Amino acid sequence: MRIKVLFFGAAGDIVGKRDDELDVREGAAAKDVLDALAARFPKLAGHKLHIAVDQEYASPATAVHSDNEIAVFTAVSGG
Amino acid sequence: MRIKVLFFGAAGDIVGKRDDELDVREGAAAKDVLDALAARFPKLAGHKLHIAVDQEYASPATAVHSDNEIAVFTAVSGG
Amino acid sequence: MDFCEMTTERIDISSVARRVVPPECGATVTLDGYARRFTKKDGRVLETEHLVYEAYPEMALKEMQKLVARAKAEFEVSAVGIVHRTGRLEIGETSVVISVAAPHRRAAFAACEWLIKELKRTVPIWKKEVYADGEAWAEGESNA
Amino acid sequence: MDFCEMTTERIDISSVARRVVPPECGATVTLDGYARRFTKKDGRVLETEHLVYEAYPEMALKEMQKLVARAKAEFEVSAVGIVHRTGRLEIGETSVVISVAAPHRRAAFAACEWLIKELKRTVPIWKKEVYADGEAWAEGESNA
Repeated sequence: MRIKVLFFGAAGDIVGKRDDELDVREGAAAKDVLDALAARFPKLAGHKLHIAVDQEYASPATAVHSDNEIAVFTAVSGG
Repeated sequence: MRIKVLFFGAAGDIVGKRDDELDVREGAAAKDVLDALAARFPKLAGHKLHIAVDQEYASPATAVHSDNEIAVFTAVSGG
Repeated sequence: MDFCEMTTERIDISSVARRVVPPECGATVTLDGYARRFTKKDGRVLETEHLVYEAYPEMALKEMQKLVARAKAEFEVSAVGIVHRTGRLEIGETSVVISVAAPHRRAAFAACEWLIKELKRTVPIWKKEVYADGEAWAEGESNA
Repeated sequence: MDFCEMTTERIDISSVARRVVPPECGATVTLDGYARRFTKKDGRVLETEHLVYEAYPEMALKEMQKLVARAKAEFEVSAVGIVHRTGRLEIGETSVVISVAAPHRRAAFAACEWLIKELKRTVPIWKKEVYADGEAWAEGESNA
Protein backbone atom coordinates (compact mmCIF):
# COMPACT_ATOMS: atom_id res chain seq x y z
CA MET A 1 0.00 0.00 0.00
CA ARG A 2 1.03 3.59 -0.54
CA ILE A 3 1.27 5.89 2.45
CA LYS A 4 2.00 9.57 2.77
CA VAL A 5 4.58 10.68 5.33
CA LEU A 6 5.03 14.19 6.74
CA PHE A 7 8.50 15.33 7.88
CA PHE A 8 9.23 17.97 10.51
CA GLY A 9 12.32 19.62 11.98
CA ALA A 10 15.72 18.16 11.08
CA ALA A 11 14.04 15.17 9.39
CA GLY A 12 12.51 17.50 6.83
CA ASP A 13 15.86 19.10 6.06
CA ILE A 14 17.58 15.70 5.78
CA VAL A 15 15.13 14.26 3.28
CA GLY A 16 14.87 17.62 1.51
CA LYS A 17 11.09 17.79 1.56
CA ARG A 18 8.22 18.18 3.98
CA ASP A 19 6.26 15.16 2.76
CA ASP A 20 6.74 12.09 0.64
CA GLU A 21 4.92 8.97 -0.54
CA LEU A 22 6.19 5.53 0.35
CA ASP A 23 5.20 1.96 -0.55
CA VAL A 24 4.95 -0.49 2.35
CA ARG A 25 3.27 -3.89 2.64
CA GLU A 26 -0.35 -4.16 3.83
CA GLY A 27 -0.50 -4.37 7.62
CA ALA A 28 2.87 -2.71 8.05
CA ALA A 29 3.81 -1.33 11.45
CA ALA A 30 5.42 1.98 12.37
CA LYS A 31 8.80 0.25 12.57
CA ASP A 32 8.47 -0.88 8.93
CA VAL A 33 7.85 2.71 7.85
CA LEU A 34 11.00 3.87 9.65
CA ASP A 35 13.02 1.03 8.09
CA ALA A 36 11.74 1.92 4.62
CA LEU A 37 12.64 5.57 5.17
CA ALA A 38 16.13 4.67 6.44
CA ALA A 39 16.70 2.61 3.28
CA ARG A 40 15.53 5.42 1.05
CA PHE A 41 17.25 8.27 2.94
CA PRO A 42 20.49 6.85 4.40
CA LYS A 43 21.28 10.17 6.12
CA LEU A 44 18.30 9.60 8.44
CA ALA A 45 20.07 6.59 9.93
CA GLY A 46 22.14 8.59 12.42
CA HIS A 47 19.11 10.21 13.98
CA LYS A 48 16.69 9.01 16.60
CA LEU A 49 13.37 9.30 14.85
CA HIS A 50 9.86 9.54 16.26
CA ILE A 51 6.79 8.54 14.34
CA ALA A 52 3.25 9.73 14.93
CA VAL A 53 0.16 8.06 13.54
CA ASP A 54 -2.92 10.26 13.31
CA GLN A 55 -1.21 12.88 15.49
CA GLU A 56 -0.40 10.50 18.33
CA TYR A 57 3.04 9.16 19.23
CA ALA A 58 3.26 5.62 17.88
CA SER A 59 5.25 2.65 19.16
CA PRO A 60 7.27 0.47 16.73
CA ALA A 61 4.40 -2.05 16.67
CA THR A 62 1.63 0.45 15.90
CA ALA A 63 -0.18 -0.67 12.73
CA VAL A 64 -0.36 1.84 9.90
CA HIS A 65 -2.96 2.08 7.16
CA SER A 66 -3.06 4.05 3.94
CA ASP A 67 -5.59 6.51 5.36
CA ASN A 68 -3.51 7.33 8.45
CA GLU A 69 -1.73 10.65 8.82
CA ILE A 70 1.87 9.58 9.38
CA ALA A 71 4.57 11.98 10.54
CA VAL A 72 8.28 11.40 11.16
CA PHE A 73 10.51 13.75 13.09
CA THR A 74 13.63 14.08 15.23
CA ALA A 75 13.52 14.87 18.96
CA VAL A 76 11.31 17.88 19.61
CA SER A 77 12.98 21.10 20.78
CA GLY A 78 10.22 23.63 21.41
CA GLY A 79 9.78 25.83 24.45
CA MET B 1 14.33 61.02 76.63
CA ARG B 2 11.47 61.55 74.22
CA ILE B 3 11.18 59.29 71.18
CA LYS B 4 8.80 59.27 68.24
CA VAL B 5 7.19 55.96 67.28
CA LEU B 6 5.53 55.15 63.95
CA PHE B 7 2.70 52.60 63.84
CA PHE B 8 1.72 50.47 60.85
CA GLY B 9 -0.97 47.93 60.04
CA ALA B 10 -3.15 46.66 62.87
CA ALA B 11 -0.92 48.42 65.43
CA GLY B 12 -1.92 51.78 63.96
CA ASP B 13 -5.61 50.93 64.18
CA ILE B 14 -5.26 49.69 67.77
CA VAL B 15 -3.53 52.83 69.05
CA GLY B 16 -5.75 55.01 66.89
CA LYS B 17 -2.92 56.99 65.30
CA ARG B 18 -0.01 56.48 62.91
CA ASP B 19 2.63 58.02 65.19
CA ASP B 20 3.08 59.03 68.80
CA GLU B 21 5.67 60.44 71.19
CA LEU B 22 6.81 58.46 74.18
CA ASP B 23 9.11 59.13 77.16
CA VAL B 24 11.64 56.41 77.94
CA ARG B 25 14.84 56.47 80.04
CA GLU B 26 18.18 57.31 78.43
CA GLY B 27 19.81 54.16 77.03
CA ALA B 28 16.51 52.32 76.73
CA ALA B 29 16.32 49.21 74.55
CA ALA B 30 13.70 48.17 72.01
CA LYS B 31 12.08 45.96 74.66
CA ASP B 32 11.57 48.98 76.94
CA VAL B 33 9.78 50.81 74.13
CA LEU B 34 7.43 47.88 73.62
CA ASP B 35 6.79 47.64 77.39
CA ALA B 36 6.01 51.35 77.58
CA LEU B 37 3.62 51.06 74.63
CA ALA B 38 1.89 48.04 76.17
CA ALA B 39 1.37 50.01 79.38
CA ARG B 40 -0.04 52.98 77.49
CA PHE B 41 -2.14 50.99 75.00
CA PRO B 42 -3.37 47.84 76.82
CA LYS B 43 -5.07 46.56 73.66
CA LEU B 44 -1.64 46.06 72.06
CA ALA B 45 -0.89 43.37 74.64
CA GLY B 46 -2.61 40.56 72.73
CA HIS B 47 -0.54 41.09 69.59
CA LYS B 48 2.90 39.95 68.64
CA LEU B 49 4.69 43.19 67.86
CA HIS B 50 7.77 43.87 65.79
CA ILE B 51 9.95 46.90 66.26
CA ALA B 52 12.25 48.46 63.70
CA VAL B 53 15.00 50.94 64.52
CA ASP B 54 16.13 53.10 61.62
CA GLN B 55 14.26 50.83 59.18
CA GLU B 56 15.93 47.61 60.33
CA TYR B 57 14.32 44.85 62.35
CA ALA B 58 15.50 45.28 65.95
CA SER B 59 16.00 42.67 68.67
CA PRO B 60 14.70 43.30 72.22
CA ALA B 61 18.18 44.40 73.28
CA THR B 62 18.72 46.92 70.47
CA ALA B 63 19.51 50.32 71.99
CA VAL B 64 17.28 53.22 70.96
CA HIS B 65 18.15 56.90 70.88
CA SER B 66 16.01 59.99 70.52
CA ASP B 67 17.18 60.52 66.95
CA ASN B 68 16.31 56.99 65.78
CA GLU B 69 13.34 56.31 63.54
CA ILE B 70 11.35 53.79 65.55
CA ALA B 71 8.44 51.83 64.08
CA VAL B 72 6.13 49.29 65.71
CA PHE B 73 3.89 46.91 63.80
CA THR B 74 2.12 43.56 63.83
CA ALA B 75 3.17 40.62 61.61
CA VAL B 76 3.54 41.74 58.01
CA SER B 77 0.99 40.45 55.46
CA GLY B 78 2.02 41.79 52.07
CA GLY B 79 2.32 39.85 48.86
CA MET C 1 19.15 45.19 35.91
CA ASP C 2 17.53 44.35 39.26
CA PHE C 3 14.77 46.58 40.61
CA CYS C 4 12.44 46.92 43.59
CA GLU C 5 9.52 49.33 43.38
CA MET C 6 6.35 50.34 45.16
CA THR C 7 3.45 51.82 43.23
CA THR C 8 -0.16 52.85 43.74
CA GLU C 9 -0.90 52.27 40.05
CA ARG C 10 -1.96 49.06 38.30
CA ILE C 11 0.99 46.73 37.71
CA ASP C 12 1.49 45.42 34.19
CA ILE C 13 2.99 41.94 34.41
CA SER C 14 4.75 42.12 31.04
CA SER C 15 6.48 45.36 31.89
CA VAL C 16 8.02 43.70 34.96
CA ALA C 17 8.86 40.39 33.29
CA ARG C 18 10.34 41.96 30.16
CA ARG C 19 12.68 44.23 32.13
CA VAL C 20 14.66 41.19 33.32
CA VAL C 21 15.92 39.65 30.08
CA PRO C 22 19.73 39.40 30.08
CA PRO C 23 21.37 37.94 26.96
CA GLU C 24 22.69 34.86 28.79
CA CYS C 25 19.19 33.90 29.96
CA GLY C 26 16.52 31.79 28.36
CA ALA C 27 13.70 31.84 30.88
CA THR C 28 11.95 34.20 33.26
CA VAL C 29 9.62 32.97 35.99
CA THR C 30 7.03 35.44 37.22
CA LEU C 31 4.81 35.27 40.29
CA ASP C 32 1.67 37.37 40.00
CA GLY C 33 -0.24 37.73 43.29
CA TYR C 34 -3.75 39.18 43.41
CA ALA C 35 -6.69 39.60 45.68
CA ARG C 36 -9.00 36.63 45.97
CA ARG C 37 -12.69 37.18 46.53
CA PHE C 38 -13.29 34.41 49.03
CA THR C 39 -11.23 33.78 52.18
CA LYS C 40 -11.80 31.08 54.79
CA LYS C 41 -11.56 32.37 58.36
CA ASP C 42 -12.62 30.63 61.59
CA GLY C 43 -14.76 28.18 59.61
CA ARG C 44 -16.63 30.91 57.73
CA VAL C 45 -16.15 32.00 54.14
CA LEU C 46 -15.74 35.76 53.96
CA GLU C 47 -16.37 37.65 50.73
CA THR C 48 -13.87 40.43 50.29
CA GLU C 49 -15.18 43.62 48.69
CA HIS C 50 -11.82 45.25 48.17
CA LEU C 51 -8.36 45.44 49.77
CA VAL C 52 -6.12 48.15 51.14
CA TYR C 53 -2.37 47.59 51.31
CA GLU C 54 -0.34 49.78 53.63
CA ALA C 55 3.47 49.88 53.61
CA TYR C 56 6.32 51.28 55.62
CA PRO C 57 7.75 52.38 52.30
CA GLU C 58 11.42 53.11 53.00
CA MET C 59 11.89 49.97 55.06
CA ALA C 60 9.86 47.89 52.60
CA LEU C 61 12.20 48.87 49.76
CA LYS C 62 15.26 48.13 51.90
CA GLU C 63 13.90 44.69 52.82
CA MET C 64 13.07 43.94 49.17
CA GLN C 65 16.58 44.93 48.14
CA LYS C 66 18.00 42.58 50.81
CA LEU C 67 15.87 39.75 49.40
CA VAL C 68 17.12 40.43 45.88
CA ALA C 69 20.74 40.38 47.09
CA ARG C 70 20.18 37.13 48.99
CA ALA C 71 18.41 35.52 46.02
CA LYS C 72 21.30 36.41 43.71
CA ALA C 73 23.82 35.03 46.22
CA GLU C 74 21.95 31.78 46.88
CA PHE C 75 20.51 30.92 43.44
CA GLU C 76 22.03 30.92 39.96
CA VAL C 77 19.90 33.79 38.71
CA SER C 78 20.81 36.80 36.61
CA ALA C 79 18.13 39.41 37.29
CA VAL C 80 15.27 39.99 39.72
CA GLY C 81 12.47 42.54 39.61
CA ILE C 82 9.90 43.10 42.36
CA VAL C 83 6.99 45.53 42.19
CA HIS C 84 4.44 45.79 45.02
CA ARG C 85 1.30 47.84 44.84
CA THR C 86 -0.18 49.71 47.81
CA GLY C 87 -3.42 51.58 48.42
CA ARG C 88 -6.86 50.33 47.40
CA LEU C 89 -7.03 47.25 45.16
CA GLU C 90 -10.11 45.70 43.64
CA ILE C 91 -10.60 41.92 43.59
CA GLY C 92 -8.39 40.25 40.97
CA GLU C 93 -6.01 43.19 40.65
CA THR C 94 -2.34 42.35 40.96
CA SER C 95 -0.78 43.26 44.31
CA VAL C 96 2.72 41.97 43.67
CA VAL C 97 4.84 40.81 40.74
CA ILE C 98 8.19 39.06 41.16
CA SER C 99 10.14 38.18 38.01
CA VAL C 100 13.36 36.17 38.01
CA ALA C 101 15.52 35.54 34.94
CA ALA C 102 18.12 32.80 34.90
CA PRO C 103 20.28 30.89 32.45
CA HIS C 104 18.51 27.71 33.60
CA ARG C 105 14.84 27.75 34.47
CA ARG C 106 15.15 25.50 37.54
CA ALA C 107 16.98 28.26 39.44
CA ALA C 108 14.43 30.84 38.30
CA PHE C 109 11.54 28.75 39.68
CA ALA C 110 13.35 28.10 42.98
CA ALA C 111 14.39 31.72 43.48
CA CYS C 112 10.95 33.12 42.60
CA GLU C 113 9.24 30.75 45.05
CA TRP C 114 11.75 31.64 47.77
CA LEU C 115 11.34 35.38 47.12
CA ILE C 116 7.56 35.43 47.52
CA LYS C 117 7.78 33.32 50.69
CA GLU C 118 10.37 35.67 52.21
CA LEU C 119 8.59 38.80 51.01
CA LYS C 120 5.43 37.70 52.84
CA ARG C 121 7.49 37.03 55.96
CA THR C 122 9.76 40.07 56.14
CA VAL C 123 8.74 43.03 53.96
CA PRO C 124 6.76 45.57 56.02
CA ILE C 125 3.53 45.72 54.05
CA TRP C 126 0.10 44.98 55.52
CA LYS C 127 -3.11 43.89 53.82
CA LYS C 128 -6.53 44.95 55.08
CA GLU C 129 -9.52 43.02 53.77
CA VAL C 130 -12.69 45.08 53.52
CA TYR C 131 -16.02 43.18 53.65
CA ALA C 132 -19.57 44.44 53.19
CA ASP C 133 -19.93 44.60 56.98
CA GLY C 134 -16.46 45.27 58.31
CA GLU C 135 -12.77 44.96 57.75
CA ALA C 136 -9.77 43.06 59.10
CA TRP C 137 -6.00 43.13 58.78
CA ALA C 138 -4.79 39.88 57.23
CA GLU C 139 -2.69 37.69 59.43
CA GLY C 140 0.83 37.12 58.16
CA GLU C 141 1.90 33.67 56.96
CA SER C 142 4.59 33.48 59.62
CA ASN C 143 6.60 35.78 61.83
CA ALA C 144 9.79 37.53 60.88
CA MET D 1 -10.72 28.78 31.44
CA ASP D 2 -7.80 26.68 30.17
CA PHE D 3 -6.34 27.38 26.75
CA CYS D 4 -3.61 26.17 24.38
CA GLU D 5 -2.70 28.28 21.39
CA MET D 6 -0.12 28.62 18.64
CA THR D 7 0.61 32.00 17.12
CA THR D 8 3.05 33.62 14.72
CA GLU D 9 2.55 37.00 16.43
CA ARG D 10 4.39 38.45 19.42
CA ILE D 11 3.12 37.00 22.70
CA ASP D 12 2.10 39.45 25.41
CA ILE D 13 2.84 37.87 28.79
CA SER D 14 0.15 39.81 30.66
CA SER D 15 -2.55 38.78 28.25
CA VAL D 16 -1.74 35.11 28.96
CA ALA D 17 -1.28 35.49 32.72
CA ARG D 18 -4.39 37.61 33.23
CA ARG D 19 -6.64 35.14 31.39
CA VAL D 20 -6.14 32.59 34.18
CA VAL D 21 -7.51 34.36 37.25
CA PRO D 22 -10.31 32.34 38.86
CA PRO D 23 -11.97 33.82 41.98
CA GLU D 24 -10.69 31.06 44.30
CA CYS D 25 -7.07 31.74 43.33
CA GLY D 26 -4.53 34.13 44.74
CA ALA D 27 -1.45 33.48 42.64
CA THR D 28 -0.44 32.83 39.06
CA VAL D 29 3.00 31.54 38.10
CA THR D 30 4.16 32.30 34.57
CA LEU D 31 7.09 30.86 32.64
CA ASP D 32 8.32 33.10 29.84
CA GLY D 33 10.81 31.42 27.50
CA TYR D 34 12.79 33.39 24.97
CA ALA D 35 15.69 33.12 22.60
CA ARG D 36 19.12 33.58 24.12
CA ARG D 37 21.87 35.14 22.07
CA PHE D 38 24.71 32.86 23.17
CA THR D 39 24.63 29.07 23.16
CA LYS D 40 27.43 26.71 24.14
CA LYS D 41 27.92 23.83 21.73
CA ASP D 42 30.83 21.40 21.49
CA GLY D 43 33.01 23.73 23.57
CA ARG D 44 32.34 26.74 21.32
CA VAL D 45 30.07 29.67 22.06
CA LEU D 46 27.73 30.28 19.15
CA GLU D 47 26.03 33.62 18.63
CA THR D 48 22.49 33.17 17.40
CA GLU D 49 21.24 35.75 14.91
CA HIS D 50 17.60 34.71 14.99
CA LEU D 51 15.45 31.61 15.45
CA VAL D 52 12.84 29.77 13.46
CA TYR D 53 10.31 27.57 15.24
CA GLU D 54 8.47 24.95 13.23
CA ALA D 55 5.49 23.00 14.55
CA TYR D 56 3.33 20.07 13.62
CA PRO D 57 0.41 22.29 14.56
CA GLU D 58 -2.53 19.92 15.03
CA MET D 59 -0.49 17.40 17.00
CA ALA D 60 1.23 20.16 18.99
CA LEU D 61 -2.14 21.48 20.17
CA LYS D 62 -3.29 17.96 21.07
CA GLU D 63 -0.13 17.31 23.06
CA MET D 64 -0.45 20.66 24.87
CA GLN D 65 -4.05 19.86 25.76
CA LYS D 66 -2.94 16.49 27.16
CA LEU D 67 -0.35 18.26 29.31
CA VAL D 68 -2.97 20.67 30.64
CA ALA D 69 -5.28 17.77 31.52
CA ARG D 70 -2.45 15.91 33.27
CA ALA D 71 -1.35 19.03 35.17
CA LYS D 72 -4.88 19.60 36.42
CA ALA D 73 -5.17 15.95 37.48
CA GLU D 74 -1.80 15.81 39.25
CA PHE D 75 -1.52 19.29 40.82
CA GLU D 76 -3.99 21.40 42.80
CA VAL D 77 -4.32 24.04 40.12
CA SER D 78 -7.37 25.86 38.78
CA ALA D 79 -6.41 27.13 35.36
CA VAL D 80 -3.62 26.70 32.82
CA GLY D 81 -2.84 28.71 29.69
CA ILE D 82 -0.13 27.84 27.15
CA VAL D 83 0.78 29.93 24.10
CA HIS D 84 3.66 28.94 21.82
CA ARG D 85 4.95 31.08 19.00
CA THR D 86 6.23 29.72 15.69
CA GLY D 87 7.97 31.22 12.68
CA ARG D 88 10.88 33.64 12.87
CA LEU D 89 11.78 35.07 16.29
CA GLU D 90 14.39 37.70 17.06
CA ILE D 91 16.69 37.31 20.07
CA GLY D 92 14.90 38.06 23.34
CA GLU D 93 11.41 37.59 21.89
CA THR D 94 9.15 35.27 23.83
CA SER D 95 8.73 31.82 22.28
CA VAL D 96 6.45 30.29 24.92
CA VAL D 97 4.36 31.44 27.85
CA ILE D 98 2.85 29.03 30.38
CA SER D 99 0.64 30.49 33.12
CA VAL D 100 -0.79 28.46 35.99
CA ALA D 101 -3.26 29.79 38.56
CA ALA D 102 -3.84 27.99 41.83
CA PRO D 103 -5.41 28.58 45.23
CA HIS D 104 -1.97 27.98 46.77
CA ARG D 105 1.14 29.19 45.02
CA ARG D 106 3.23 26.07 45.76
CA ALA D 107 1.09 24.01 43.38
CA ALA D 108 1.27 26.74 40.73
CA PHE D 109 5.09 26.72 40.84
CA ALA D 110 5.26 22.91 40.73
CA ALA D 111 2.77 22.59 37.87
CA CYS D 112 4.35 25.35 35.78
CA GLU D 113 7.82 23.79 36.14
CA TRP D 114 6.44 20.37 35.23
CA LEU D 115 4.56 21.78 32.22
CA ILE D 116 7.58 23.42 30.61
CA LYS D 117 9.69 20.30 31.17
CA GLU D 118 7.05 18.08 29.55
CA LEU D 119 6.34 20.56 26.76
CA LYS D 120 10.02 20.49 25.76
CA ARG D 121 9.93 16.71 25.84
CA THR D 122 6.69 15.90 24.05
CA VAL D 123 5.13 18.76 22.08
CA PRO D 124 6.09 18.51 18.39
CA ILE D 125 7.77 21.87 17.88
CA TRP D 126 11.34 22.32 16.64
CA LYS D 127 13.74 25.21 17.05
CA LYS D 128 16.28 26.14 14.40
CA GLU D 129 19.11 28.46 15.44
CA VAL D 130 20.37 30.67 12.64
CA TYR D 131 23.96 31.97 12.94
CA ALA D 132 25.87 34.42 10.79
CA ASP D 133 27.50 31.47 8.98
CA GLY D 134 24.98 28.67 9.15
CA GLU D 135 22.09 27.16 11.00
CA ALA D 136 21.26 24.14 13.14
CA TRP D 137 18.21 22.46 14.60
CA ALA D 138 18.38 22.55 18.41
CA GLU D 139 18.73 19.23 20.13
CA GLY D 140 15.83 18.35 22.42
CA GLU D 141 16.37 18.17 26.17
CA SER D 142 15.37 14.51 26.24
CA ASN D 143 13.46 12.03 24.15
CA ALA D 144 9.73 11.49 24.24
